[in-house]
Amino acid sequence: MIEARGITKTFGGRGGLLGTQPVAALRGVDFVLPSGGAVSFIGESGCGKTTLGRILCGMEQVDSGQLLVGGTDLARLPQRERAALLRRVQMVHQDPYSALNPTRTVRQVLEDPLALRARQLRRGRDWVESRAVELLGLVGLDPAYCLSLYPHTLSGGMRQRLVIARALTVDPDVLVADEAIAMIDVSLRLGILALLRQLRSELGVSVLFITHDVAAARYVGADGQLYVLYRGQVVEHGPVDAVISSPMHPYTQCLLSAIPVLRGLEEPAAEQLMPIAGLDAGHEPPGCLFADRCPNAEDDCALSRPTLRDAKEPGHRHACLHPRPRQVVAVPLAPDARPSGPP
Amino acid sequence: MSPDSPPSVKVTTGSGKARWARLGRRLGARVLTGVVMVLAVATLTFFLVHSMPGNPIQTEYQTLIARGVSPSLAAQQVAGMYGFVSSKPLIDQYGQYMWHLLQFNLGKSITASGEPVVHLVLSAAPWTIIPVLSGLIVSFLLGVSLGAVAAVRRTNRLGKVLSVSGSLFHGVPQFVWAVMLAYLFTTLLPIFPFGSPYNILDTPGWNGPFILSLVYSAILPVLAYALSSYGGWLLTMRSSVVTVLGDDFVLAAELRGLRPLTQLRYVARNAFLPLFTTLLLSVGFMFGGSIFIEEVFDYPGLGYQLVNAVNARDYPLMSGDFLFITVAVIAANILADFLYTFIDPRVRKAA
Amino acid sequence: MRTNSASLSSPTATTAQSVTVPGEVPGAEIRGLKVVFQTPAGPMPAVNDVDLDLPLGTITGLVGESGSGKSTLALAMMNAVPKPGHIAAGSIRLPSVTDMTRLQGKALRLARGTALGYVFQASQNSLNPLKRIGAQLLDLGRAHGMEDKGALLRHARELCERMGLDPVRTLSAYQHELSGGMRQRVGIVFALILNPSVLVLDEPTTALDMISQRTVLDIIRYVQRERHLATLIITHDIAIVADLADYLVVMYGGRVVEKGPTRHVLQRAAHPYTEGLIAAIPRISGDIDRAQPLPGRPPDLLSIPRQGCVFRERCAFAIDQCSVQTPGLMPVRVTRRHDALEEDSALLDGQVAACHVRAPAPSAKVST
Amino acid sequence: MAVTVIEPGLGATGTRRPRPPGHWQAARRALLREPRRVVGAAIVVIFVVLAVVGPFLYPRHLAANANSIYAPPSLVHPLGTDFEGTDVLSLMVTGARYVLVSGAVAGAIAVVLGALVGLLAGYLAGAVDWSLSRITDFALTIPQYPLLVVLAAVVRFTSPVLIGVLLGVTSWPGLARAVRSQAFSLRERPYIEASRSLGLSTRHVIVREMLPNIAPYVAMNLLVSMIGAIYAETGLFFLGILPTSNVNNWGAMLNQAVFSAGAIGSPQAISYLLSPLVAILLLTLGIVFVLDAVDEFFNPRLRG
Repeated sequence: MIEARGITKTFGGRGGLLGTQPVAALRGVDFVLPSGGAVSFIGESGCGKTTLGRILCGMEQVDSGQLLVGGTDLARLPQRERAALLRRVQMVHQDPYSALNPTRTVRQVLEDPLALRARQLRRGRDWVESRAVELLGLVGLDPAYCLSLYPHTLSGGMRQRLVIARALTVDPDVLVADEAIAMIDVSLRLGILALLRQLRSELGVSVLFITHDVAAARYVGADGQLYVLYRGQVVEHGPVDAVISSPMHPYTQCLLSAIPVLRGLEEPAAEQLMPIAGLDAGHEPPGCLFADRCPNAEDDCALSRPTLRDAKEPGHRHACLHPRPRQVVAVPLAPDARPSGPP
Repeated sequence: MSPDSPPSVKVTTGSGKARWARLGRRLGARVLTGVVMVLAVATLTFFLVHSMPGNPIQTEYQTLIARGVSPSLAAQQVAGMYGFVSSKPLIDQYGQYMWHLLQFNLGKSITASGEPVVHLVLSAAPWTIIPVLSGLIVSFLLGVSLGAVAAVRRTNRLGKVLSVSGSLFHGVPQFVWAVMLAYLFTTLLPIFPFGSPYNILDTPGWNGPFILSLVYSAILPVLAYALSSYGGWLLTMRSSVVTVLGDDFVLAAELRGLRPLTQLRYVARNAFLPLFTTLLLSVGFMFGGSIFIEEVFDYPGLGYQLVNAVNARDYPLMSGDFLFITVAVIAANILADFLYTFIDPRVRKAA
Repeated sequence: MRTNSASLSSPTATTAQSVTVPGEVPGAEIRGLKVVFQTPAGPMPAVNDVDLDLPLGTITGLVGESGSGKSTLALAMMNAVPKPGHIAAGSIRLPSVTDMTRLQGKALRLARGTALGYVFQASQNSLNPLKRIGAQLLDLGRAHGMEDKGALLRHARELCERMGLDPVRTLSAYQHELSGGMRQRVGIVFALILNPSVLVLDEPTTALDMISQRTVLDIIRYVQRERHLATLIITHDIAIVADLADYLVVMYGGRVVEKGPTRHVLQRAAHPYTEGLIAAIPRISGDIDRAQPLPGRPPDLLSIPRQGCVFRERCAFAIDQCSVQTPGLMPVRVTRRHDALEEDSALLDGQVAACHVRAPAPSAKVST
Repeated sequence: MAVTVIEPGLGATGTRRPRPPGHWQAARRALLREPRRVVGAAIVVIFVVLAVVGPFLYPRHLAANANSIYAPPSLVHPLGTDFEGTDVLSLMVTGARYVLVSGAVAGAIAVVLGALVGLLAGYLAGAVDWSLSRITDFALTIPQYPLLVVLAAVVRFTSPVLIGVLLGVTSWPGLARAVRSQAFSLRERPYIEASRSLGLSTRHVIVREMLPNIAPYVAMNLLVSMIGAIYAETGLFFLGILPTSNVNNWGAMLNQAVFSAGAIGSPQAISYLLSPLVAILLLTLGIVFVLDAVDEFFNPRLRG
């Protein structure tokens, strides 16, 4: 559905009177998001994952590289058609509070884009109204209760469902979910993730999941691919469970080691890795970008920058000169060891 | 297994030299913009004068001809007054006007019998600048401190009275202040002199009685400036303090048990910062107000001169005054912007 | 019902030998705390009848969603409940303060920071943006009568070093020159500089990414070990404290619904809310579909039920009694086999829950 | 312990909350919350009524009476008389319309221009923003009163509407800048981004999504611009920059009082001189109190 080839994006770096330091947000990112599939991007804040999402939704332009939506190269299209094509990619924002206009009711939020859609499909006003009700039902909101409300009366979880319903008004092929559960109450998070999963299976919508929560990525797209971004570069990617269970790149290993262990329910891994330094985004090394923080760096790491190469499993690739697989995530205790509650 | 110490992180503080270079660039860019603006205002003035009803330049030329002056001499005289020769095409006249402007030549006044406009403007300037600045300082100090009180006490009576007083003072126009003060303190309660910037019986110069009479006569105008801008400062400071009081660090300072005085200092400094830019920007507003205040108190400043020039149709003097006032405002803007980078560490870095 | 919970909550588990539970020296004791907010619809309790013990040398994780009252509880510990609210009842005893709720004026100001160190939820912005960090630390020291500048700065440098911060550069930096993770560490330095014995951290890792979160949690862990503090970590994410806390306290709708040793609460959550919360955590390994969403939504201040169980509207096990009678905290009894947990059975009485179904009162009928 | 009764509709459903009250209702509540706001609104209404009906109450040309110059307030002349013996109250009442008409015109023009320029610059960004912002900066730099004085020498002002147009055209930049910065931050809001990526038209985004969010601010500025224009106009008349003969308004009254009739030096003229001043003060007071209510209505943070 979406194919990215060597997407590059650099911010700042203007010369002249008010010169600023350029910051590379994306350095030649390739990935393929198949129809109905899922791709997850994980990484620290500032690794470029948000920029990637914004590029896919047409809110930013790439500096170089190709972005193909449904097999068509966006750059080759005239403005109008590009906008139409990008409409098939919709964003689910991180903050459901600022993603909804406080002055528009739930009905207006849905019916504005639906009216546009109705014109395309040559449908009438009735269709707009029934579709709004249908979409609310699909995302698990009660239309009778919601339709005339303003967003501020809804809870975070309900708002996020509404945001998803709004994205669905244009029948998108792809949903880009950027930290879509970060600001939602924990007891409601899984509900949103389950909804995304349900939309994948029921509507065949592809999901690009951007998060720092690996477990959430796994829940939504366990059958898809996991990409690890570090300072704009994909340092490792592969099938979700392959990357989680035998990560090759030390950065991936550090990320996975940082996941808290549910003591009593999970057995911590024997080995864990932590970076030896904090992120210094101002420093642009000639060699591996992670070398200055890598606990396993060797002398040659600072000299040449590794590119993606194949790991053992098919489709699993990493960009490390001295890879060593480590099992760093906790494993669940056998279900038997966990007695159920009292009757 | 957790490591014994967390990974160390680097603190990036702006290095000295690069910072100065950035500041220099910023200042350069601002000055450049300012020069462009001055030129634009000059252009505006030129075309305004040119669209004056009955074309004053042509009228002046005709008057001279009628008085029996030869056409070439008349043209020369007109050129001397306005800085451009009327018979040439507009674009040439404009070019000449701007060229004279770059040499600080604003032409000659019509009413003041051929006195260069630059001299007249410069001699009027101190009569405006000194009272304006004094009034500004008085109102700023008063408004800012009372504004802080009004914000801190915003729930009780004192705060409400203060902020209503601020709105009221802010709302009342300058000429009303001037007339009220003049009527109250020179007619109903005649404790201040009226109608002259100093006692005409004293000899002008550096002598005690003269300076004393200057100060004495300046009290009412300064008071008028101060009263008309006090309310604005109070309101701005109040809303700035209210905003800062909602910031997280203020609650944090309280919950860490900092002294009330320290907390107040934290709030005051953060609230004060945005006002600093406004302080210099308000110079423009005050200069505008000089028109009314000087007119009421017969104070021979720029505003008084401007109004008289307009009434007497002395266009060279009028455009000279207007240009000077605008340049002063632009200069204050640049100064404000530049100084701000020094007092706010955040801008200092981002500059 | 007040007496029920009070008598049961004080930790009597002196038999504890587990390494995670060191000797329980009284640190902070909260008794019968009730915080009420005045709203247009009348007074609303945000924190209701809460008893909590924070023994020295232990970490307690307080878990709750928005509207659970956890942040209000934290502010109440500083006697700093914001305006339409006030502490209506209860007491808060700290090692050096008899009752925080009774302090006022200068005594309260001095107690804040010295008796109890507080790391703010918004630590990202908890410092004066116009003042260097070192200067603000000196302000803090001076406010609490520490006139020895040199000693204070030495202590600050030492703390910075322990947090992995370059002391010289950090102390001479402005807040905006620090990253999110660094600000959080500086927040901890500010909380510890006056050597309090109780440390409260409100959402210490919100807005941090995984690695910074882990670093901050590690710092909390060894600062705790070094200083033998009574630490309270307030969080919405049970996973964050699962690895770190000795005790878990779960709040819902202003009430404590379950508490006990972390391992027990996680393994054998008794309250349906705790159980649902744990079940709703997506796992990094194992069967994906084991994670189950929790239906409904948490109540806000206006919709907290005044009577009966606060969770009953979302509860699959609710019985008639739940809407009539507010359940008190009762010891959790395991009636089914627990062979695999034999070594932990001695600690069973440390876990209590407020649920008519899962932890019924000994005598079935308790008058309200 | 007292038994608490579950309030109907609150505890029972748990999730249902009443809809927010309508804007009119909220505005009324804000107004009625403090008595002084009601007083303020009453003052403003009285002035508006005077402006509308005032000129019909008196003859077109007010009678002068050489026998009672600077008469003190009396039953016949509640506010005394002026230097020609004309009744001051009648001058005041008939003068209100002139000022309020230009004020309304000026306020409307300033707000429409300011909001339009600000919204376009803020929303379209890029080159449009750059050029509009430069124009705004430029216009903002020129002090308004001196510019008006100079313009008054160029343009012949014959009607209050024309003056209003001029005042409006010179006073939009402040609002434009403020609206621009608001529009700029709105533009970055996810909900605006979402509307654009859903393919909604620019017009829809500006009119339906952004405008309602800045409407309160604009509404407040309408009031502020109007009062500003009224004062600017009165001031220009006061200075004599605008021709005062044959016009009847407060500024012209003050001009004659101060500069030609010498009332400022005459203690007997107190009611004549003070009447326009007090009228301006009263109007200011009224507007301040009304703005106080408007402020609370839109800016809950200041409620304290």
